Amino acid sequence: MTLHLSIMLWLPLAFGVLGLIAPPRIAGRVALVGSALALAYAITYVVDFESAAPGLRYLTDETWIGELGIHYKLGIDGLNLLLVALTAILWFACTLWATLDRTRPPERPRLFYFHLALAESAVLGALLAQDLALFVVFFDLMLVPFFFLTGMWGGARRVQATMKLVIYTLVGSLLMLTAAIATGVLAAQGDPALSFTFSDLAQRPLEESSQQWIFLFFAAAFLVKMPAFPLHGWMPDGYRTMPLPALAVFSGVLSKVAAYGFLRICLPLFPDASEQFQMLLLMIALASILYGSAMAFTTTETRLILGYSSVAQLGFITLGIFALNEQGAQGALLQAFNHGLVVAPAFFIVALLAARCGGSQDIRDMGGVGMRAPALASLFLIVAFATLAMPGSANFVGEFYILLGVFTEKIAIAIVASAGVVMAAFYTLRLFITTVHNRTGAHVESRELSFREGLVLVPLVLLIIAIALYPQFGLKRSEQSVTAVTAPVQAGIADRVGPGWTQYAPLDAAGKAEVRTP
Amino acid sequence: MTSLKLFAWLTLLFPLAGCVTLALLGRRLPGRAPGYVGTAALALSFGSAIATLLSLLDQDHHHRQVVAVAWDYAASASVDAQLSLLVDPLSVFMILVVSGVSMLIHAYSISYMDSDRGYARFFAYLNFFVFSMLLLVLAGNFLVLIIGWAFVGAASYLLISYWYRRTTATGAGIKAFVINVLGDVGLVLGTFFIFKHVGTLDFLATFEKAGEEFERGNADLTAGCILLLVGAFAKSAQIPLHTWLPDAMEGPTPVSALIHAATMVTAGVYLIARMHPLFELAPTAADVGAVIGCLTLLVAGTIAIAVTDLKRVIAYSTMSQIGYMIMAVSAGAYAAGLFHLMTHAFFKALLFMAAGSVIAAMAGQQNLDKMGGFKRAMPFTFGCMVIGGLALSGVPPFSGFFSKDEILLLIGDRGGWYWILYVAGYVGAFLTGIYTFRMIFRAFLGAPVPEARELEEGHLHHAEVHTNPATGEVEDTDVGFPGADHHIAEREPSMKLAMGALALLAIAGGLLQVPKVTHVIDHFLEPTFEESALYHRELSDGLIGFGLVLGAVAGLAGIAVAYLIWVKNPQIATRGRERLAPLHRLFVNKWYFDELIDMLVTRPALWFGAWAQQTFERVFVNGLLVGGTTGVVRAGSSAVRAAQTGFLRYYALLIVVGMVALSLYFLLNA
Amino acid sequence: MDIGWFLAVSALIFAIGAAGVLTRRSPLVILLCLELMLNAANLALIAFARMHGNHDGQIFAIIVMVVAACEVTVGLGVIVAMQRRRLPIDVDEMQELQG
Amino acid sequence: MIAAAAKVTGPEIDWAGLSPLIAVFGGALVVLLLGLVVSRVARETGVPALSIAALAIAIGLACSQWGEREDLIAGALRLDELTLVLTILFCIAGIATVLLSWRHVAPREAAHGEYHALLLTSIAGMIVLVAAQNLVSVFLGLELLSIPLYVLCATEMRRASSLESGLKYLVVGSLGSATLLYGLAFLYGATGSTDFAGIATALGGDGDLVTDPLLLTGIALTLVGLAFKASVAPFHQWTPDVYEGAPTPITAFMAVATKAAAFGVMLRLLDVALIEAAIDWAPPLAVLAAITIVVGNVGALGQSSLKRLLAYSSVAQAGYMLAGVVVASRLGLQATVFYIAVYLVMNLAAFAVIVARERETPLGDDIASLNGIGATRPLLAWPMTIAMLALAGFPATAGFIGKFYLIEASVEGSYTWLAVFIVVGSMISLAYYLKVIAAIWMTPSEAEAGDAVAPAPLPGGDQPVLAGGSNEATSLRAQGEVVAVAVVFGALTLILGVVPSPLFDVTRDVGAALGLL
Repeated sequence: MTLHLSIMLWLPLAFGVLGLIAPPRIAGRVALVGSALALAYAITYVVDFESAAPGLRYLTDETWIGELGIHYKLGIDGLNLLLVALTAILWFACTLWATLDRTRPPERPRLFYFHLALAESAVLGALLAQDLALFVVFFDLMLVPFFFLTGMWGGARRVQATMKLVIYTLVGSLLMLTAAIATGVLAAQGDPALSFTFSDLAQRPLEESSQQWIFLFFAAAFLVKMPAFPLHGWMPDGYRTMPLPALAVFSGVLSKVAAYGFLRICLPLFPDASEQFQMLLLMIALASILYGSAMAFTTTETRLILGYSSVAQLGFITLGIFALNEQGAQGALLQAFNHGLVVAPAFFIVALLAARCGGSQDIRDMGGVGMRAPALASLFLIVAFATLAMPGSANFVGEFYILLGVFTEKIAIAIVASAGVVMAAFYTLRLFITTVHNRTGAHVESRELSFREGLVLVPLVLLIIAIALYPQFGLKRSEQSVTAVTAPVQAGIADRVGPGWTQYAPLDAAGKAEVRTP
Repeated sequence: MTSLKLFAWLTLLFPLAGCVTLALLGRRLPGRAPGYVGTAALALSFGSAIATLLSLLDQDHHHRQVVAVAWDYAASASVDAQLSLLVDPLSVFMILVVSGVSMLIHAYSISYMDSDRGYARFFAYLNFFVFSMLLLVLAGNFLVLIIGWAFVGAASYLLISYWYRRTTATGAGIKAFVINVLGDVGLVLGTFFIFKHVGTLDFLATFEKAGEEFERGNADLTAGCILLLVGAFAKSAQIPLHTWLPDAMEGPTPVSALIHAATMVTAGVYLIARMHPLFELAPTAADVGAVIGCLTLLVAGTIAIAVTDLKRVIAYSTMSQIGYMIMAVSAGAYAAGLFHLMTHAFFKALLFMAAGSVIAAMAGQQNLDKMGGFKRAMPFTFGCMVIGGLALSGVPPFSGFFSKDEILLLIGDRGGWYWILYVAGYVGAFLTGIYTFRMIFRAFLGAPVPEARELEEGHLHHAEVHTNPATGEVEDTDVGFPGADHHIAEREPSMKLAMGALALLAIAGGLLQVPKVTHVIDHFLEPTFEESALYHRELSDGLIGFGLVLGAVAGLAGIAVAYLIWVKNPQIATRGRERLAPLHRLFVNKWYFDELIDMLVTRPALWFGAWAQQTFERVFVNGLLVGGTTGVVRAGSSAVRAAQTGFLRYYALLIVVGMVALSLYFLLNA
Repeated sequence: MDIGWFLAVSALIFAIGAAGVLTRRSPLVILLCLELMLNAANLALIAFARMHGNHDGQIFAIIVMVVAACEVTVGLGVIVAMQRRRLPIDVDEMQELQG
Repeated sequence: MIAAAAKVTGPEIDWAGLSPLIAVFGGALVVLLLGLVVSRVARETGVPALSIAALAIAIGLACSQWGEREDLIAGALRLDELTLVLTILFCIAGIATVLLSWRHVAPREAAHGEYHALLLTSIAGMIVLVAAQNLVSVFLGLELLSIPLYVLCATEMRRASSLESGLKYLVVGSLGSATLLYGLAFLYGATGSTDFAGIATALGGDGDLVTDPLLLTGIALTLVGLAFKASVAPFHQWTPDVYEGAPTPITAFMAVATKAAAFGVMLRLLDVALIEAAIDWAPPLAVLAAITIVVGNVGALGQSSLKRLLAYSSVAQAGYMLAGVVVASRLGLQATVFYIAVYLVMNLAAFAVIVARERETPLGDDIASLNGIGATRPLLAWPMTIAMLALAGFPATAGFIGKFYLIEASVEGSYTWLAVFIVVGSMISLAYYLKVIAAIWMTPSEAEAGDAVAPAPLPGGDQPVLAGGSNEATSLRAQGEVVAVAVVFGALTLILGVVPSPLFDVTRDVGAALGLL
């Protein structure tokens, strides 16, 4: 029972509030300190996390609302460790970016940084929460600051965009609210003590019928937040108009919280339903991969290319999760971390490119930046290669695990999904070439990236390289928890009758599928 | 033992170090310094490769397979992915060839790229490529192999689009990269099929387990191997994944020499050789490889006769030569295939260097039609070209002769339907002779073109304005294409040296493995292929004799034909072109492979994208999902507000109605 | 005499009152009709009181009368106020508030 | 004879138990008298101050009696936690209303004394209503609460819409109470008792009474009457019109207090007297709740008048609360009470801001009046934002906890589909609540945007002028009390969202008081 997690969780918000009363000039720096401290905390967690031991670290468990059985329970384990680190890293980077942006600093900075900090606290809360109701609280709370960030500091048509974004994503979250409450209530039937903590809920499995609709409600929430095809309607408008720091963290972290939700909630609490709807989710994931890629290589707006590419990437992550085996989940988790780490700098770079061609987001106006900005070009190259999951990058390891996991479960899907890898190569390089290479665009005046911009970008890229050299770092830490999560579902799968058409079954010489019997 | 591992790592790390150094402070280095740094790195690498060889030879003949593990790369969830190298005769053979040839080409590039603004960048890329290639051949398990595999793809992409202001170059780059990624995916899926059974990624462990896990002809294994072949084909430009290679000639000539002739494109050959235990268990897959290789060598040969771009001729000849190798290793002639790989590396690099020299003299112009009569202007280059050509067309006693013929001998020895390949091989040899010397004759003999004459006077021709031969758009010399003052082999010692060295190797390289006389390669590679059934075969003297003669004849005949058509009386060529118009069109258009792929793959994908973009997104995602729901809600809202008329009596009415309804409900329920 | 009859009558009155509220346009008449409805309830109450033989119903009825008086008074007050402001004394004219 | 008369003994009355009621009534009388004083100060400051005092005293007395449970006046009224907590809520609402109308035109037009006296009387009526455990006192309380409101609605006599709303409310309201009365009569007829306990025992006595048409009709008509007061669809239609027409402080009062009273009596009547007949009334009530949720939320879309918007939103909220009543369980009861309290807090904050802006801008209660106050008037912007987020049910606000509680109750009472309706309603509601927030933070104020944000043409062109008193609009008079109300209740919304435990303790006691389950 320690306070560490609570401190880390509320630090950013505390500093954000401080920033509200601080003079506007230094509001940004105050918020920066907050996120820096959170980052320091995160680093210490990652460092002294001994992977061998299972279970939750730094457990905090207080009763928040006894009558409703809601606990203020926080904890870290292999599932959320890396994502917490990712959150801290990206928020620090984005806050730094915003504070260093001398050309167009946000007006009304105090509010801006307050909302940014509030968002960080909310996200950390959602990741750390070990109580279903608490998770829901933070999950919905995440949206509030982004509503303001988009609506107040966004670009053109920001109000409509932010409305669409919030309503669209909250539709899912509210369904999830009902589902969560139902989980708690139905689980508590019989014994009076109502409780929403994951540990208790895991003890009291629901019967299959209620598992089903509850699972679907949760899935709706998570799929919208990711976003997954065809629930990505809010994404284009939102991505077009969001202010850059917000966008970077939104695309980098919030989508991962959804993926994390699947791992943390759906698999362990609704194993039967997870197995039942495995095919549905796999299909959605597959559709997201193909559709996202297709959109990414036809659209010409840089932000949307990245946006749709994340749709595809999140598709891969979902695919891994619903392989419902250890490899898939491991890959999904690693990939979640990697994608967050990669997409944020990508958005920064895209913003720099836009700044270099008169604010246009359209790749047709860009080109030839690499000539005068070799450093920017090289950074972009590395990021691009990581984005397309070039072997040798940690992203590749993630996708390798994901595909391997799916392959062992549903071979056909794995093979189709791998088409997404090829498409990724195409649209990512297309983005790189049309912006950095080729003839210089009409209104492009290419500048090397300034020291300030480098200050944010270079460390992130170095981090990408580091994790690429040693992805084991992540896998090792998550392995224990992932096994714990996938085990119950695996148990369910084990007594499945025979392989279906997509079911992997080793073939004998005659080419007949031999039925796996446990 | 440890020294062996150490040297292997060093071989790998020197190029990497060079690359990083050049990347970080290359632009600060003066003049040609980056070139020297890069070359030095390669020299060191080559040195340690030799050291590796020596310390491997110290090992007892049957313990020459050493695995060097650096650290756990991604080992969890019962996936054993370590960062491990496998040092065995095969990999050592490969690193020797790769680092050796690369070193020479680096030396050549020192002068060739001298005038280019991106000098440091060039050598950084080149070093990175060599590092990747060495990683590929030293890989100790599938994951590392795939990494190296993709890295060389990336390097080749970077070098193809090295002159990145050329839209043709960037286009060629992306094409090459995407096709290579396709290969990677094939490799990955193939790995899955195999991993699924053997449960390990490590090569040696896999080969051990393969024996008991798979019975001969297991369907999964076959599928896996075929997918591996997809990877091999993509890298080695085999039909139908070859279309990127000709376009890759957009890169600077040394790049073509190094990557697209000597080293990278032979990776497929290496892969099949490395996986031979699996392929021998999956004969079907092996046969697929052999057949495709055979097809490629023929198709490429025919195209090479028709195209007029100097570098593309060589590129297609590369394709066809790799066809030989793929055919060889798939058919079980491992040593022969690798032997040909080596000799081909020598003479093909040589040919490209010579071509580069000519192109330089033509100030970037690559069209054969515009060339001619360089013989007197560039005797040295001419000499090299001829040596390379003879080796390529397999004229005794040049290296190509021995290597190619050994392949065909072993295939012929397989008997059965393999005799088709056997025959096709000799047809290919004949074609080789024709197109090789067509190229040489047209470039060097005949009436000297103005550029040649200028060169004879001793001053080098410069185009006043450089245009892209493909699109005709004016070159953007910002990125240094093709350089204000460029050099040709005649003048530059470093280039001369590199070409001279390769020339000697091209001549004498064949002596390593003369049938019945020397068995250096056979013997050296033996440990790798120890338990291979196909490896140890004794050929009948008759077959050998017949084969050697036939090979020599085929080559010489080709040369003779070329001489007849393009030197003796050139109108034959024109007449032939009219006579066989459709055939010629087919060859010139490269058998319409580009068009085919465009129709089958690119168009549908783009169409789907456009459809998703314009139709689906608008109609379904925004229209139905978003618009639909909001529409319903809006309609409801307007309905409710319409009901809110403001008429008092209307409200009262509604209350009464509601009241009645409710009471009725109650009464009826009772 | 059967309680049914009393109830029938009271229901009838209630209905008449309701109908009046729905059909008449003058607030005054509407107030009268409301009175009718209340008194219908009173009749029912008294009848029930007799039926059950206790006095609660009758007390209830008396209180209702008082309340009804207050209601009407207030209503008249409002109507007077409207009259003062020269507003039309017609419920159908009152639809400034709607939507 | 005289002696005999002297012998007559009325029911024994516990004055202490009645004390809050008496305080309010007394306050009303004193205020009425003070209103006749000549001195302007005495009228304009003394009267409000005195009424606040009276309400404060009532609150104090109510708190002092916490925990006592007894019948008053021969069982006509019931003193228990439900009565007390609602009494407190009414008084709080009353105080807020007095503060909001401190400088409002309404009390000046209808002399201060009468205005406040009526307000206090209405509160007294509410107290009677929620304390009532006898059909007679139910009706009495209802009328005592309604009749003053009819007048209060019409107090801005110079404004046609005010009178209109008054008369509409009167007519429709009387119709409602007539229906209720008829229903009560039938209940009495069916059970032979006007006493809740008596009714309950009668119902408990023999099973077949539950299906007696007389009883059923009675319940139906009673429900209609109560539903009308609680503005449950389809009996809600008076709500938007009356809310819009009435003086804003009175709107606020009606929105929070009347609804609270209606639900208070509903809880007592249904969960005590008619609990045995739950199988009869629960299902139809659930349907009504669903309809209400949908109608309210849908109707609020695209409203440009804040008062109207909140009127519809209050309809929707009534639907949510009804869900708590439907399940007829202890949890549901507690959830409803909890939500009533939360709802009061949220709405008062919102209405305070509206009042303030009515005076500061010529736009009246149009949404445009909020444009850009995020930059100019943070003290108004934040409470409004919080209130809207809370009404929409965002976490970290009291609204979220309330909704959570209600959903939990309905799921537990196996009315999951109703819970789904609640969240669907919340989804729709986002559209208009967020629109308000967007106006506050994301739309340039008319100061910045110049005449870009012209006052939208409202029904009755001169309405805004009279609604808010454009005479104040020109001179931004200080209005500390209004801002204070806004800030206090805004803060309260947030605090209850984070530390709701005290409120939970109260509701637990209430649940125990009604002692079902």
